[in-house]
Amino acid sequence: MNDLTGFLFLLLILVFYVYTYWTSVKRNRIPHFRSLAGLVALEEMVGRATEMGRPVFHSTGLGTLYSSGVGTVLASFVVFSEVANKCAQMNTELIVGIGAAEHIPIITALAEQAYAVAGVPENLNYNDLVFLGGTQSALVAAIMEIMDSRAPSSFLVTGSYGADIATYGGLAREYGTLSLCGTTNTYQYPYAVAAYDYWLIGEDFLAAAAVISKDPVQISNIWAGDLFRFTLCIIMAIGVILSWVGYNITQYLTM
Amino acid sequence: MGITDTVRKLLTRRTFVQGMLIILLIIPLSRPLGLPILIGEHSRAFYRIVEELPPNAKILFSQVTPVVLMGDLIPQAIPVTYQLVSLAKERNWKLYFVGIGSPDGILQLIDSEIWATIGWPEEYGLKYGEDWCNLGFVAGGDISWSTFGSDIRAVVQYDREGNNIDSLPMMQDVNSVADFDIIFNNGEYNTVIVRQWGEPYGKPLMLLCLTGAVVQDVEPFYRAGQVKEYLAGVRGGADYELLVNRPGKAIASLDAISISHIFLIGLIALGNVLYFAEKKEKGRNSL
Amino acid sequence: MTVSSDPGMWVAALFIISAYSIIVRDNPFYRLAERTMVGAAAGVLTVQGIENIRKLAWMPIMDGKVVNIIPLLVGLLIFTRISKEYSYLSRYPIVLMLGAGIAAGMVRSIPAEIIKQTTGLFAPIPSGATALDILGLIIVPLFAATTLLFFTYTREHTGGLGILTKIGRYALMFGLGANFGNMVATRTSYVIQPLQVLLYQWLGIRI
Amino acid sequence: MNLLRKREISVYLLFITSMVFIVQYYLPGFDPLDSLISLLGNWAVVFSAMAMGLGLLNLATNSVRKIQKRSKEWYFDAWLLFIMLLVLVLGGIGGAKDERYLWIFNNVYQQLSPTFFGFAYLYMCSVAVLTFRVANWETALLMLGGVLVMIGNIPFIQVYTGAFVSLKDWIFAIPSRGVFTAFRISMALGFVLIGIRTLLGIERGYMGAEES
Repeated sequence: MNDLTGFLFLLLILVFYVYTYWTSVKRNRIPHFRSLAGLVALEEMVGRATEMGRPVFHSTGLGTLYSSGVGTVLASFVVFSEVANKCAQMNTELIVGIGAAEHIPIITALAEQAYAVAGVPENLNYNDLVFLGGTQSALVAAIMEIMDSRAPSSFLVTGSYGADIATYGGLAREYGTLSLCGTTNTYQYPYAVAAYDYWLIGEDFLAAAAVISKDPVQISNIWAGDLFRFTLCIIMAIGVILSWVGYNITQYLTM
Repeated sequence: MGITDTVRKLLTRRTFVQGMLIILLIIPLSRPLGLPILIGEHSRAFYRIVEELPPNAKILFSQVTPVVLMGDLIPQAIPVTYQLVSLAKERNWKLYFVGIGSPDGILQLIDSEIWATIGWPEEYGLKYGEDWCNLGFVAGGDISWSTFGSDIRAVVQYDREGNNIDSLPMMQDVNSVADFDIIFNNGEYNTVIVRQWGEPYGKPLMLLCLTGAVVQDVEPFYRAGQVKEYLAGVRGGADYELLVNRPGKAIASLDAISISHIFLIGLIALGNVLYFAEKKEKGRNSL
Repeated sequence: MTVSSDPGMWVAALFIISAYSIIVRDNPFYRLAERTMVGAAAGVLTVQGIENIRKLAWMPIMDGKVVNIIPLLVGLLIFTRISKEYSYLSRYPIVLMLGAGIAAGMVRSIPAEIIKQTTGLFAPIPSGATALDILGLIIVPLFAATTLLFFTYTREHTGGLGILTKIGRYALMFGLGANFGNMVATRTSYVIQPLQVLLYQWLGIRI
Repeated sequence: MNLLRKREISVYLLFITSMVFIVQYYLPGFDPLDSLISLLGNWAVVFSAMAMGLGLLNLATNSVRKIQKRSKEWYFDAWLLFIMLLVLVLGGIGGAKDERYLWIFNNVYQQLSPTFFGFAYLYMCSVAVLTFRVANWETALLMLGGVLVMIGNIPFIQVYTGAFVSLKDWIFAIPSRGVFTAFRISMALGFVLIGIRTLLGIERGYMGAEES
């Protein structure tokens, strides 16, 4: 058996999930859920674009689907389908910058579905689902071009990026667009916080789906995460205090 | 009106800030100011470890520098590779180059930046296939790293030149990462290499990494003993150019890095002075 | 100072200057560099993709491992995305890719990040430790726990949790600032590299 | 055929594929499983490479449409198409070691990529100037951390005084390390949770919730 402790931790999260699922779905006791400023802003960002008659521009980022960072890519798709739903309902022009070629089928399906649910499938402009070239530098060049030629009023940058997040934040300030950044790349948090109007960093971004849907099945999953978080903090406290006095419990955590 | 408005106009005009940055970099790059530098401890230790490598050592060099990050990664690779190839013949070292996950470094940059600067290995008396080889690019994420670690031939059948790796004499008794004596990595993937090659096989890891990567990825592993030594960014490259006595691009850029930091700190200070000046003005107007 | 006579170096230099010309103002040369970047990147990625297909599927098939025809056929399903009628078939190669990624993200990140970072906090009080050492031994786990609690969702940040998450928020801001400062050196070299190409390789300036 | 249309088939297939990788991770050494996951790993790379075809198609159709409509600066889109096809033909036929392909790679792609990526530094500075303000406690701490570390990173400062360097090292060893330890744990927990939601078919970010 490889990584027994990791397996036990995964099992613990699943056990918490069974408990929270059973409590919130079966006994209808749904915990209070902290709202995320970034997600509340989605409504305002699309609304502002509708009033000003200018497009919303959403860049969904890079990231291969087969690598361990795919969670970030999935969270980006979730935020995108929410933006697409709002744009379809408010009949706002939507431009989508697709970073990786393998995202094209997914983004197209999500866009089609958003406009179908809103009952206006003919409003979806396939020409505005734009592939940006596939590398970080191609994204910088293509996004600079779109910001200049289409002058969107709201600009969303979500998913997996590198240092180019600072460039897009600077562009948003320069063109005076309302901007939101969603990322899990810890190196880029300072730029998300400094340059963008709204931000969803780390776990906030990954939990976006549950917060948007308000579906008890999803919320109980996040609740299970919180229970595990408290457990981990207790393990951390015990381990640290014991380690101060010279007793290291690392061997129990790396079986 | 007056000063605060003109200063604000200047600070918010991109052309001023970015234009000044470019000019302030060009000056020290074309006429280095010769500011003194102190060779860091990590650089000295890195150099000593390579000097003291035993004869007949098998050395794996993972070259995974993407083109966009070459500015902060290639400056270290050049002097370190120079030290390796210049000692390889007399110490009978075997150098294996490979690139997993990022193609640019192993397919193009190793030729256009490293060999083009220090000369091809053949000029140091090394024979391809016997003393050094380029195993080329292996696509994929964590899985490719772990598979290469346990069974090289599961992911690499042909080297970069396209000939079968079993036809290379130096590949005879090399089947997994366990067969190497020391591993260098130039690029990102620091955590992946510790996880997939460091821990399972206990091989000494020598990282040539980004300056920015030190805090979160490299230093914690170094302190935990999972990384033997590391060389960070252009700063490490400049130290190493001095150690191998081949001054080059890294030393030439240190003054520019100093100027860039000082200019940015100055701008931030100016931004704060402006902020408080405006606040006072707003306070006076609202009385 | 001998200017380079290599035409390739002139092309490189003119493209670098065109790209940086956006700093002054937008102009046709910048537009040319912008479109060249996107076109060249798509081309290079596709060539690297073809190399992958050649190495991972075509050459093994030529060597007799016929099972590698399957990925080529299943991979073609991605192109059904173009037809409205059969676009659902494009889900299948996508799902196979996702399977590898989601599994790696779930199982590999627990030991590598959750356990490794937690056990990294355990450190004995060294003999003859100064006040600063002890302060450090307290601050690191305190900031780690409070910042971790900052990401709690199903409980309002009030009362005891409120105080802890406030510490976490201030620690978070200070940590972000420090990381911002540390990136200045790395990112300066992203601009120094093309400038060195212009100054040393194109204009031939010797230092 | 309409069986394949149903979404549940994709959810089950995703569950099975992931379980193969998860079981192999926890129980390595079981040969058929090991070779299966390295096979699937290679197939995933082949799919990703083939998906580039969709990317080229998207770029090409957008460019051709703008050329036909003679939209603003359509000639630049014609140039984009030309460069893309040129690189594709040279590299595709001649392989990644073709002379002319390497000429374009070394003199165009390898020069423009770092240049455009370098805008991250230029915009980082123009943003820092406007946001590093002592407006409240939080931005003050953001600025304090940034400036102290920057001073510590100035190469020649270290020759005159080691004070800033040791302050910088302390900031990274203690406060910054605590914060980023939490970021990495929190992110990993987020990956596990979004993985569970996706495997159980609750989270359908990859194909949309309802039948379109």
